Amino acid sequence: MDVTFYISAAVAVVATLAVITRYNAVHALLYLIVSLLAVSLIFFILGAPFAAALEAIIYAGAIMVLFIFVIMILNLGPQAARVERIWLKPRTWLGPAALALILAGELIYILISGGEQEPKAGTAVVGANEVGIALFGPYLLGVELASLLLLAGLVGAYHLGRRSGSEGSDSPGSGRPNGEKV
Amino acid sequence: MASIPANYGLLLAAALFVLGFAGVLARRNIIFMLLSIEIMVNASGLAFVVGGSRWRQPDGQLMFIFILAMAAVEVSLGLALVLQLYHHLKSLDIDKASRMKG
Amino acid sequence: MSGQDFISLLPLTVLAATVVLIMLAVSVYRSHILVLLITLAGLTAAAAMLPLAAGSGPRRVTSLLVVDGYALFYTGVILAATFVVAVFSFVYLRKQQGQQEELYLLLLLAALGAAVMAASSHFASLFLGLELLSSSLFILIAYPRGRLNIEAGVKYLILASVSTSVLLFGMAFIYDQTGTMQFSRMAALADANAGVLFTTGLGLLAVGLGFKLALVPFHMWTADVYQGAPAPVTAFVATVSKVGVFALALRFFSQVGIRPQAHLFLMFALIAIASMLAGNLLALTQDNVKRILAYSSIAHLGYLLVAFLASGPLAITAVTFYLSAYTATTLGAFGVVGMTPCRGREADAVEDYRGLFWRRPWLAAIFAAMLFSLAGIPLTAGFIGKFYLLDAGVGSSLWLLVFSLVAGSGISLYYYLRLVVVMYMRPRGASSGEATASCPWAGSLMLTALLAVIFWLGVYPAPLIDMIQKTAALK
Amino acid sequence: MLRLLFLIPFFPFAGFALLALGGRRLGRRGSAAIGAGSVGLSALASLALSLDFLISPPAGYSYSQTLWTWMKVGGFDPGISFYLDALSLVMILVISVVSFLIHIYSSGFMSADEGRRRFFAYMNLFVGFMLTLVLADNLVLLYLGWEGVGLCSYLLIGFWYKDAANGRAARKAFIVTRVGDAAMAIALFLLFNKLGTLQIQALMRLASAHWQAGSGLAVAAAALLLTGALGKSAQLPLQTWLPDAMAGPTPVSALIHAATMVTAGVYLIARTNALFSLAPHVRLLVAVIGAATLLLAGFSALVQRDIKRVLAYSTISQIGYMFLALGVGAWSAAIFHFMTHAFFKALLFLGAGVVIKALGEEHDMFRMGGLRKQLPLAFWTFLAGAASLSALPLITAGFYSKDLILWDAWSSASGSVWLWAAGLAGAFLTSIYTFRMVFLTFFGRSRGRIGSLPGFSMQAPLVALAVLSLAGGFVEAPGLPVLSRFLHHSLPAMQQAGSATAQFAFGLIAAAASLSGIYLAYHLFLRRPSHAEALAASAPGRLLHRWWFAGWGFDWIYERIIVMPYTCLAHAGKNDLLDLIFTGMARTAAGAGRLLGKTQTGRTRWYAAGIAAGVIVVLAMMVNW
Amino acid sequence: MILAWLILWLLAGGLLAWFSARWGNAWPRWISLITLLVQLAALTGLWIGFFSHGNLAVAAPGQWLAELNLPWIPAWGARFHLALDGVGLLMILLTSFLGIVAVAASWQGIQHRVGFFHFNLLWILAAIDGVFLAVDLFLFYFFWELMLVPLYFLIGIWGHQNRVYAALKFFIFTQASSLVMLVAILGLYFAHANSSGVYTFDYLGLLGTPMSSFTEMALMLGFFIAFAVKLPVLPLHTWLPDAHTEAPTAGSVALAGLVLKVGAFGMLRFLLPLFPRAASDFSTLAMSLAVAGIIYGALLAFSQTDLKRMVAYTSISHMGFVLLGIFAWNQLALQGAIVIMIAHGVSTGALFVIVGDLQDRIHTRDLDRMGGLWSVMPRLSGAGLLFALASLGLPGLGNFVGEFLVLLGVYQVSIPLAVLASLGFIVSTVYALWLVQRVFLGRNKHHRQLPDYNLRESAIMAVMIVVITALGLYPQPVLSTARGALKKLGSYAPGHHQPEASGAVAHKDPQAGATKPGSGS
Repeated sequence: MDVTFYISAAVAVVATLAVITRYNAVHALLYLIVSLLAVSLIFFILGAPFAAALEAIIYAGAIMVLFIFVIMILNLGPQAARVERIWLKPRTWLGPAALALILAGELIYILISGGEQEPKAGTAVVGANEVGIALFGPYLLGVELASLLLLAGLVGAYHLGRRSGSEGSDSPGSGRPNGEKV
Repeated sequence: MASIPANYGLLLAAALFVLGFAGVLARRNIIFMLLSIEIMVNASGLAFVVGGSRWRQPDGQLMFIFILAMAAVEVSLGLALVLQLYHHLKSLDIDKASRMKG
Repeated sequence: MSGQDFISLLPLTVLAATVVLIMLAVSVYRSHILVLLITLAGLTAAAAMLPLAAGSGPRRVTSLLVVDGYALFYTGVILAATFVVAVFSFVYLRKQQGQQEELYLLLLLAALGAAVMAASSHFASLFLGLELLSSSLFILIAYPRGRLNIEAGVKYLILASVSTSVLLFGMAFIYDQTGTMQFSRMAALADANAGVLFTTGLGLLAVGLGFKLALVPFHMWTADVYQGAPAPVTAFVATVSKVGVFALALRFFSQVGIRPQAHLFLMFALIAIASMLAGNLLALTQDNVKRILAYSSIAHLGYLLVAFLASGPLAITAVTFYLSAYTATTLGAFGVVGMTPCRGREADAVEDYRGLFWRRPWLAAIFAAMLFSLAGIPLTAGFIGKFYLLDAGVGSSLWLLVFSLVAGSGISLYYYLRLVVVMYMRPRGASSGEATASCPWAGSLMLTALLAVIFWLGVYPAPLIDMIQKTAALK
Repeated sequence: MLRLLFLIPFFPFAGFALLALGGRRLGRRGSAAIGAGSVGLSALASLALSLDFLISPPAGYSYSQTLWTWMKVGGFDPGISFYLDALSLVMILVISVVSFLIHIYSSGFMSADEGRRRFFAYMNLFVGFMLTLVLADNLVLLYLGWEGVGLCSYLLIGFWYKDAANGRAARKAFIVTRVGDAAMAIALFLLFNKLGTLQIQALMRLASAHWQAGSGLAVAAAALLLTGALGKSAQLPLQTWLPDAMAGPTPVSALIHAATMVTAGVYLIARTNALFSLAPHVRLLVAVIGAATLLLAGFSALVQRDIKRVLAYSTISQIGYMFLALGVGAWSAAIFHFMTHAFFKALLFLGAGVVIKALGEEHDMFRMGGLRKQLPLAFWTFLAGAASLSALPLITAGFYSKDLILWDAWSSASGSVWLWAAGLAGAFLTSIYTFRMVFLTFFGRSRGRIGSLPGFSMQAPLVALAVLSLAGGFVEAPGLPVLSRFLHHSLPAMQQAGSATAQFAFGLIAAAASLSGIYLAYHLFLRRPSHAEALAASAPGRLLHRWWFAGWGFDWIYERIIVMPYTCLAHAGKNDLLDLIFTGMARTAAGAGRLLGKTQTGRTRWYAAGIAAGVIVVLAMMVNW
Repeated sequence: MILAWLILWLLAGGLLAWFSARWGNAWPRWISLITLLVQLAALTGLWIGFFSHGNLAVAAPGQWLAELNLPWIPAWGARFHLALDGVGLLMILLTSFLGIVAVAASWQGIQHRVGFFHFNLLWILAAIDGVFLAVDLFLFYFFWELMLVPLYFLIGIWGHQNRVYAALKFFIFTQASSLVMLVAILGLYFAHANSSGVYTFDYLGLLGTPMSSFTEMALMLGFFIAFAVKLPVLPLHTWLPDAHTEAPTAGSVALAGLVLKVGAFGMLRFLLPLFPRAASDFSTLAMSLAVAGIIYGALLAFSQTDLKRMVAYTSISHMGFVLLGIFAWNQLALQGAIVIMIAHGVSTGALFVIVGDLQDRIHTRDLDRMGGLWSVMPRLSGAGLLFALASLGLPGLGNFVGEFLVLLGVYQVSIPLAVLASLGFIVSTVYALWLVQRVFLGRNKHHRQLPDYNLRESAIMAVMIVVITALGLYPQPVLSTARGALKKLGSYAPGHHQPEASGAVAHKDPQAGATKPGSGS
């Protein structure tokens, strides 16, 4: 099983790398789904089957579909990929890569210097049953809050998604026509 | 069952997190930025699950569920904003959305 | 959950119920003023529940929330601020086309998120409260859907999401190390088991919260978002969201303890100094009022960190008082910004205020009072607040921080006074005599009330201090 | 009767107040009447008081009167209080009488000037301060009078304020004397702090009791007081202001810059003689300065063209005599010379005033001449004054006083042959320049018609002063020292070492010097003017002429080492260089703000990078520290 | 309770003046004038009362002429505690007097927003009175800061061309420095609490707080900086010329006459008693700064071409004497400092009024455009001359008494400093005469016809002349009033062995004088 972990981990990392480097949005999205599935597998290995299932169903399934919708709405085809190629020159990577490498170095150093920790992960399965009991026990209020959070998302998406009057122009309430200094 | 040192799980999470972060920094296309953010969020969720697994508690997974909810909200709002922004800018270039500065 | 628990939760419950009520009302009959009234009534009702909740004593409600005097006091501040923002929003939006009712719904949700944060004792509630707040804010900032609104909303969304992931990552690290997400248990483990993951986690957590508080170096979004958001929402961002997050940070870090952890302390100290200096310096050369206030808010949060780092009961009362005073003052300032007439847009350029005193004396006087309060001049709440902060800082011998505070305040005088000066200058040319339309009475009333609060706190702060000491003391 | 002492300074002050507040209502006659009348009342009071004092002398030959306590802080409690003794009595008599005469003269002299009300106000104020000065019972009040007369001198020198040169002369006078005053103030601090009082009599007693002769403190105090006296009395090296002070109206020169104020230094030293006795070195310094000043000023007077400047240098020179006398301990001789000098110098100035006015503001002697026919009264009175100044033997007051000083310079225990020789040379010079002036002005060819003739109000004082200049000396004839005896109630007698025969012999020498000087003047400026011109045209003659004419170049040096550096410094610092510190700070802050503002690019990715950097720093801190 | 009324009366008068402006511009003026006259009358009555009851001699700590002590912010131990002593009484009298002068001097000059102007003026005075009365450090700080805002408005709204810059600079200087003082106040508060366990801002309570010498010095410096900015002391003075120059006449009068005094008063009331050892360690430096200020101010005054700026620099010079007197810390010098404070208030105040009147007439402050004004305005010029003379320390006028006493006292402490400060006599003559020359004397080139002083203006000047002369010839009432308070102050001096006037030493010990060589010259 350990080997599975390492393989999945490798897949996840490679797929993620592909996500952030692809020019075509749909390709990137597919790689992301691969990555998410790999993570889902890791959840399973770590003894969290419920989380694994949600990862696959909701994340890889539902949320990514939203992206696809938007990509379709915006009609990001090969044309967009060309633009993307211009935007994402190798030189662009210098700064982000440097920052990311330093950050990664630090995190790796921290995690390794933390030493072998006991207990190890993935030694027991925490199933859907336990999760459900906790969810509607001590975390009941959390669920309620999460529902309100989703409500906020709903209302917000509804409001923002509406195509109404304020065509283009700078609507009142947002500073000068051009935000430059006066 | 496998017994993986918790650190390894976290290392993976960290790697994904950093990759996501790099994506946010590097990509000018807002869609890609949102994708990168999803990677970061997902990495955090992974870290929680690792913790839950290590302590054999459901709490880690619960946090993951909440994160999932949040990710859903964020993506929906984010994409709604992207549409609006595209409506205004006729472009997905985040760097163009920099009228306010100084 | 027992019956007592329900009583303790009543303020939050009422708030949530108001949200539902509004939703129902909107689905039946859309009316701007009706929704406003429901909102105000809901807020009032929630506030009325506070004594009731306080009556049942400090209570832990499940592992997620703890409803004690501290939480209730901050909830009170949040409710009051939201009340004011709701009225400002009404004044601000009343002339605009389209559906404005969702705004109140989101306001209430955001307030709920902030209140949850103030009461949270668990990572889950922290996270959910924070998200409830931020998600509502994404929309509120972009609410009028103008170009700049959207731009601000997108920026805030992206950056906030990044910072939230950092925060989550930090929480995960802590959870990984300690095996618990409850603050109190974590605190018990912190001393014995302060491994590297734990401290790293605290650091990442601080980054996440620091972003929300707009501390240097996570401050860069502030000015753009303040500028892009409609004025009432800016007021909300500047007050309620900060109050909620700071309340949480104070509770969390005073339970975990900062002072024993030298590097954490050092980090906060550096952040505080950088915030005080950078905030004030950035504001110096600004010509946009909202940006000035944004940068000044960075500095103010830096000031707050001084007392925050002082820790101890004195620090908690100091922070609480300052936040209350700051809330009232900032609301007033943005209220004026939102109500100053300016040819169909927001009056956010310094030039727009030229000669305001001679056109709209009352509005200008209020703005001047608010600016003086921000600058910490006597007779205003800001003076007592700043005094309190220094009190805490000096009491803990944080000399470097104290002197940064002094230096920062010195610099800040320039831009506050510059605004005041502009208002008292003779209007340039006769053409500026536009829009002498009277201020809507609701807005005026609110501003006057805020002015009264500012002066009351500035002249006779004893009752509030007393109340804070009695109720808001963290054990 | 003595209780009315305060009236003596009061009248002039009251006159000043009336004139200052009276406004235009007073009119031409009113101003003059108040101005002269108040001083007249004061003179009258002085006379009455003197009589009373002489007839029924108060206990200890002194009387003091305290009006009120000025300021009382702990042991420091100077009062507004007056002290009358032989010395101050002589002083007030001379001052009030001469002032009165000059006021009378002024009522004629200034009658056409539009500023006469102001003029009389200042003059009255001056007299009030001068009387306060000499009557003061303590050094603080004396200082008040001291500064007050300085002020009035300033105001009157610059009386014709429309000419900037007058203002310059006036400022110079005030500032230079203030240099001395500052030193005097320090002397006061020293005396009070060491002796605990500034009441003059007590001070002198305490000083004598506590300090040994030659002790450092006594030397310091005396030296500082001397500096004050040097400034006010225009002695070396602070003499430069007096010649310029002639810019004021002529009566002012007569009153302030000849008869009264400039002798205040003499009075001060005489008043504090006990202190100077404790500091023999300083006393010697007084004598040396006196001797040097009288010579230097004598030479300068020799080459002046302006009649008033001749008189001014002559005044410096004559006060040099007084200092010489003080320096050798001949206190009463100094006061005697002060008195006679007041008479004849006032007379000379007033006479010069008549001449100048008659010629329409002409000051240059070389453009005068032959006036003795046109202005006979002025000529004769002027001649009387000149004779007195040149110490024409036997018939002039000046002879007696100068002779006494020369004799004392020789015969005093602290005198010396050098001092005597200097005095003698000075006397010789005096008669040369005096009669040079007389010959140039009144003899020779007449050069045109004269303007106005003096009226009665101008003539009467001339006559009165002429009489005093001639007869005033008999109060102290050799063998009948009435004045000295009287003054010895206040001033210690001098230790004499010399016989009456010797004194007679020295008198003869002095007389010879005076007469030969007159003759030389006659030879050079009347009989053979070509000789004088040839002398002046020779190379050393030209050099000396220029050097002396410029008052030995003191002005030139002061201009370069004090005035110019000060003004340069002031103008260099005009914009307050210290402000640069703060404007610099402000600029730095604004610059830093702008620099930081550059980080606010408005680009989301950049902001995210900021967060990333923050995270990196935070992590680094968490791990390594 | 009378003490609270002193302040409330002015606050109420100010509000009334503001609101009365809607009935006409004359209303605020009369209301302010009457308010101040009533206050001055009441204070004078009070003063005479103290004299006749012999109350002024109170010298023990904790004894006041009048006191009011109410709870305010119990959580901090801050109380609304006002108390009056002799020095405070003098300062409040000065405040009322100059207040009246300021109102009278602005009678015609201010035509714009008259109500708000008088509101600000009265509130400044009220806050200044508060500073003179507060004996709770927090309350003191409260009033200390409160005075800035109305003054800021006064300069910023009714000032001259460069008013905004001047007002900002003034405000930032004073506010930033007083924040430092605030830190020091808190430091003292905690130092006291650490040693006694009592949290209080009470002046009497905080006296004698045990501290390490480093702490004491640091806290003392905190106070010193704030007071030094107000006073002003040399390197911190640069706000003053700008503020004084740009302020309207009333503002200049208030600034020079009162605000500067507040700094000196703070030193007397708080700095010396609270930190006696540090203050005496610091005294040489402080006095050196004072001497530098005396010379520097006079030097720069001489070189100015703006008349008002010139007068402003003379203030720096004069206040140097005050600082000198305060840090010499003996009765003579302290009394002298008090007298200078009052005399400077009157004389410089009068000069500013004159400059204001001149500006109203000839619309410039440039010395190059003046000259010879005596010929057209003898009354104004006469007054100008007199106050210029007061400024150079002419005996018989108030300033002399103060300067003389200060130097007399300083001489006991440091002979070289006294000697250097005496140079002030000379340099002040230079600038004062230069002023007179440039403005009033010389040839009148520019202004043929100008109105001389009218009755109102003459009356202001007459009153001020009477006061400055009275102060010069009979300063005793002032000295007596201050004596009790200053004796008390003297008793805080470290190694307190203040002889009445140390000259007395020589009486007892003839050798004392002889052994120490006097190096006066």
